[in-house]
Amino acid sequence: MTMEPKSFQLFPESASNFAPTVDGLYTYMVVVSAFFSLLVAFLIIFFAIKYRARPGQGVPKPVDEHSIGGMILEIAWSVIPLGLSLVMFAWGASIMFSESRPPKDAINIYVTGKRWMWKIQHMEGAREINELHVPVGRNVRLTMTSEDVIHDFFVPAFRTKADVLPGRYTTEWFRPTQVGTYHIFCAEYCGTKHSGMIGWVHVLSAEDYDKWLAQGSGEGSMAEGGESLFNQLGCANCHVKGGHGRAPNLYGAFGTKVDLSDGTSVRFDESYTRESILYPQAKIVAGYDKIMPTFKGLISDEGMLKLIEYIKSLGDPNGVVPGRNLPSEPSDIQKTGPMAAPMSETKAPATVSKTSAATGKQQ
Amino acid sequence: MITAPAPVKETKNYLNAQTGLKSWLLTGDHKRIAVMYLIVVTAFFALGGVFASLIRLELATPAGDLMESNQYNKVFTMHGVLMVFFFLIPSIPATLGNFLIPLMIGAKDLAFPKINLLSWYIYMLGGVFTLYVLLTGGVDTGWTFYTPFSTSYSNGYVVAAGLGIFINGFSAILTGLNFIVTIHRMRAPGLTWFRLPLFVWAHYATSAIMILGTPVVAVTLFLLVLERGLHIGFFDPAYGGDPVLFQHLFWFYSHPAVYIMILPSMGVISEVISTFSSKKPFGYTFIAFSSVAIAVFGFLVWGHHLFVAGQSIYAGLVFSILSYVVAIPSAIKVFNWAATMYKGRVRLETPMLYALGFIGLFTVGGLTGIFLSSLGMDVHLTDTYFVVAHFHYVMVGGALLGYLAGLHFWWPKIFGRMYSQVWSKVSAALVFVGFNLTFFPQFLLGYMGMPRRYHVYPPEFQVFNVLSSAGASVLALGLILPAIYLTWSLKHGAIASANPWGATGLEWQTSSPPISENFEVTPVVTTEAYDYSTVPQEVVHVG
Amino acid sequence: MSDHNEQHHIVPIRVYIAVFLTLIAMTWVTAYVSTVDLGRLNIFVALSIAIFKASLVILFFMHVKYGTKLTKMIVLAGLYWLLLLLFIAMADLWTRGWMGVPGR
Amino acid sequence: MASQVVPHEEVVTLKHHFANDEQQLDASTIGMWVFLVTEIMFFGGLFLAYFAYRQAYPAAFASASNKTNLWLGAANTTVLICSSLTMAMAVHSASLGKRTLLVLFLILTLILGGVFLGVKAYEYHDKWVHHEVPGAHFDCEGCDDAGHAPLFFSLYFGMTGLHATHMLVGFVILSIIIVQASRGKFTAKWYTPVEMFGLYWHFVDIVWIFLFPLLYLIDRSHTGLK
Ligand code: HEA
Ligand code: HEA
Ligand code: HEC
Ligand code: CUA
Ligand SMILES: [Cu+2]
Repeated sequence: MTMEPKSFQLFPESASNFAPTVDGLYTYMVVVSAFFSLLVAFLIIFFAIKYRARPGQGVPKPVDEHSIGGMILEIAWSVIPLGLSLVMFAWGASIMFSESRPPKDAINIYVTGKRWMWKIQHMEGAREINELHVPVGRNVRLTMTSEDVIHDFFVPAFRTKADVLPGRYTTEWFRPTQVGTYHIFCAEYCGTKHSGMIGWVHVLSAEDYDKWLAQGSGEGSMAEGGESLFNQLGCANCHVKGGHGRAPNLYGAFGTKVDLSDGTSVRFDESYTRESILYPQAKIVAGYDKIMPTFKGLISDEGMLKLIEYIKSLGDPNGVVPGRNLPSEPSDIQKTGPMAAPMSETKAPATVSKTSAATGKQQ
Repeated sequence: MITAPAPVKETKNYLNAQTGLKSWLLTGDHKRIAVMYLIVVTAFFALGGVFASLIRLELATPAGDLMESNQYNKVFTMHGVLMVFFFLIPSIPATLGNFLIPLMIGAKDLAFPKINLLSWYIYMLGGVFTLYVLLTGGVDTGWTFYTPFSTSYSNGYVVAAGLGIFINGFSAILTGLNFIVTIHRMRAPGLTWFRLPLFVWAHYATSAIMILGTPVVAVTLFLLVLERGLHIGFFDPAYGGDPVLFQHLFWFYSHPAVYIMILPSMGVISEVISTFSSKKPFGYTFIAFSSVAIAVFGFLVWGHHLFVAGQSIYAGLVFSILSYVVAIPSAIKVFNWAATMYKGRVRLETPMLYALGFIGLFTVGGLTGIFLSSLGMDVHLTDTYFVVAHFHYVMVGGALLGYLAGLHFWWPKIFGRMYSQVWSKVSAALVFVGFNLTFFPQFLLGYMGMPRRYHVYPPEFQVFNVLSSAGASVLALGLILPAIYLTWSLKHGAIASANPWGATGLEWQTSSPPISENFEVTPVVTTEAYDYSTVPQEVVHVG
Repeated sequence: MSDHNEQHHIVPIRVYIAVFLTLIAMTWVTAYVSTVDLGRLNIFVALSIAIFKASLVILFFMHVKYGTKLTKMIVLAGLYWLLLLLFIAMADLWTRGWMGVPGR
Repeated sequence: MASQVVPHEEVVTLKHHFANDEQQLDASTIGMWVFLVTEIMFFGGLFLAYFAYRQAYPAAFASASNKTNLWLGAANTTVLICSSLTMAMAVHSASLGKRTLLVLFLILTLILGGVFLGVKAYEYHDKWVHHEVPGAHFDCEGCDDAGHAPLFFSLYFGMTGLHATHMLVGFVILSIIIVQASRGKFTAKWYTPVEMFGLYWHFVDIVWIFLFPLLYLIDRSHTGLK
């Protein structure tokens, strides 16, 4: 299944849904650039020959810029390139937007960068290092974080990459279109073995993928791992199903909008979960006390991902879990994590809010 | 242009006005300070070039056989740091700009001669720090010093290197400050803004960037040093700090800094193209204002270095579109230069050869820059060799060639000697060919997906890498040549006349080399710039 | 050549005193206002007072009010670029959550 | 601009490369203002970091800020404003050629600056004993969101430290100027160094005018004027 890399080629393999569009845009840019480069080269060479100095020739008459339409020229050679390049902008932006919005049905895979390896966790429990197995034709979403410095998960054959940051989550998605094996590179400089932080994506046929998953580790799924952590760490002491007095209900919480005690609200996402666990006092859920202890130093980045997956698994945000309201519009919501804080304006309190959901609790 | 083998007794000029090392080290004369800059800047370039050669040697094979990973990382970091902060940023402003701006505006000196000298010493001090880093074991962060790698994980001398660049920054700030005040306040009578040479306009814009941008990178590196040295966390994710904030601060300066590098070169090109076409630059006002526009809009696009860094995509959107807007003033310049040659009297002397090389290579470099400012395209290309190729096209093919054009153009003015016309043309040709061979393959490598800062790489990338390394040796040869024939000319070159190229501009109206006071009498300007009808015809050499 | 004194606008001492007193008063006002809970307005009030105070210093103590156009332009340029830095970088932080996809 | 180079005998202070006094003074003024612009940008980096983290971690910033001493902060602000006034008066006296007054006001400025730094040193010391300096011994007792509090204190020390460094530099220059002034170096015709230093001093004052509310006055409503 591995394609033998040719030693001379101009395009990397084309193995994801993004590859054709990116190559298309690239081709457009090459054509525009070639046109202008050749035009400029032609002009200066042509003028250099045509108007080369001859002995005894006097000073050339200054060109009257008005008479040859100087202004029109200036406008032409500003506006035409601008127009052509705005196409590049729009095209590039639309690619970027589609690269940024993982489809809802995507398989979730978690990636942790660590100097100098890629640790990958599948929801079903399989774990691998520097290898990533994915099925062809299915949407795959990577949720990524780093244990130390910034890395970058780059698959040239998929034409996509994203930085992987410590203390934060970033997302990348793609739909492999071609069975085969492709390079993973770390594309953000991360120290000594940056160039050794490479690996392979194996795009498998659906059957092969299922087979591969089946022989996965016996550890159980990530959510199960998260659940045992949840019990081990004592989270379950406070966070009980349905929620009672002390701590908010985590069932069906993920993906909802959470009202905070200072009147703002945030989206319950990966970063918010992480922050709630490591810095519980940074954002206090409206109606609760600051009693949750910090678990900083007690949970590894991979453990954190398991907890997140567990909390995600506690309920479908689209399902009917009472007391949780879905954000009406994405932009309506705050985000969390390092550098993700409430915006300065006060948000109008949501009509159905967690505060009202918490009415059942005894004070 | 070459006066008869001259009676050896030289006339009085700034070079021989005083003698002794002290007379140089304590000078206030902008021309002498420029020469002192020239010497050290060249030395740093050579050093940076040595590191470049090491990079290319290592990358000739896919395996890491020449050095270890850590060494390689230090090599490219030192290469980037030396080339950017200690060579390219000061190159034209501190040497040619320093020498020429007072001459071009008919002043006796810059507004603050002592500050000018101080800036040289500050530069040297920064250099000493950097050399110290080099000798004691180097630094391996890449020239971008991204946190948290630089603060918590690097095994190089980040503090000393950071301080070196921090200090060096003040030298640029002082130079910029001096230029701004000088251009505002010291122009000769009659020299209105729109009679200024385009070189001066370019330096005015450059100075503005230096003043507004450099302090930000200075404070950023200062915070970095504090965080690394004293563990006071400003960007540390352990306390909730944001590494992307560091990148914002860094690029707020470092993107405009690329215009610090290119604008002075563009100024040189405007002069050279005009002189060797014997024509006023086409669209003078457009070229002048485009420099200012680049300086102003250049500050709005820094986030195009952060498209995949975890920056918000909406911010990315804005940075992307503005990057296209800022490309337009560059386009205006390119087309106006070409139009200047139209119906001119074109002489392909060495400076002109370099200048034409500049136009071609900068165009390619700039156009590949606009690949990178397209969001979707950059996702694939960022941190690959495509970026490396892009910035070498603009920095080497553009800025460095512009510097060489300027150096060859004003060399007779600075030292009063002509250099070998044959060798200099050979050099220009070698540089052009070697350069393209070195860096064009890197575009292809980049699209293929080869990441930058890679010490070892998969074998399928080798073909282009070998081409690139081969090209680098041609390029190195082409660059070592000028070092030889220019040095040679100092003693043996023919004596240059005051205006060997038949150029306009006040600097050509005083002797070569100029006297310490620049002009016998303060010139009074009565005509527009670039009036070639005033240049005596006999002096103009037609080759 | 111009008479030397034309370049130095001599500001009457009472102007200095008035500015001074205002500055002192505003210092204590801002300290006091900070203890009143205005919610999110607190920081705007604090910053507005600071900007007002700074303007007084710039205009009177630093003589910009009587300075040349060029001086005024330089001051404005400095402020403008400062705001560019602050606002554009903050715009990134403000919009980071909009898409609802981590890292975008 | 001057139309001609005219040697100007009486003014010894005119440097050779300037055409006349006006040009020379203008150059200094423009130069100084341009320098101050670089200073604005220099502090700008820190201000950006401040705003970024304050909006990200409001709870940590509020409670950490409450650890600062509001009274000392306000008093110190007052001291600094007084020194700005004396500095302005010094320039005023110089322009009238009143040497004694000039020296007097300069010395007052120096003293007030000294008081400011003294208070600052006391505050630093206080922070040190209370383990409020970021690092291994950091402990923000009773803070909300103490995990993020080091960011506030890093900024506190970064910003006030940079400000204090500017004061120290000012001290050195001011001392030199005082000596020169007492020796009668400045006249009503030429006192550019005094004027330029004044601009610098006022700038340092302005920075503090912002630092005070930003560092000392966050969310005081719960603790009051304590
Ligand atoms: C001299 C230095 C210099 C100059 C002038 C430029 C000029 C430009 N640069 Fe470049 N750039 C660098 C030096 C420079 N750059 C460096 C050092 C890096 C990498 C830093 C690092 O990460 O280490 C970099 C990286 C870089 C990136 C980030 C890549 C990445 O890391 O992902 C981007 C993205 O937008 C970019 C864009 C541009 C653009 C749009 C221009 C424009 O200004 C170019 C404008 C010019 C033209 C467009 C050509 C002339 C125009 C015509 C002939 C007309 C036709 C025009 C059109 C059709 C539009 N550059
Ligand atoms: C001004 C800027 C500048 C210049 C001129 C150059 C010049 C060159 N650069 Fe460099 N380069 C950078 C700026 C520059 N570079 C930067 C900023 C980086 C990024 C670093 C990072 O990632 O952090 C980089 C990275 C970089 C890489 C990528 C490394 C990596 O990512 O792993 C490569 C690889 O080929 C490279 C090659 C070269 C080559 C072959 C030259 C050649 O053009 C050099 C040719 C010059 C010489 C060979 C010297 C000539 C000799 C003399 C003049 C001596 C004679 C004088 C006397 C004896 C007195 N450079
Ligand atoms: C001592 C009780 C206690 C323990 C133990 C505890 N929590 Fe909490 N938790 C709370 C309280 C109270 C809140 C609401 C107040 C706040 O936001 O801090 C909360 C909030 C949260 C939130 C945000 C909930 C929302 O609806 O917005 C998450 C996520 C969370 N906790 C996860 C955990 C995890 C995971 C653990 C174990 C590792 C844990 N908690 C342990 C008491 C606790
Ligand atoms: Cu990880 Cu580079
Ligand atoms: Cu850029």
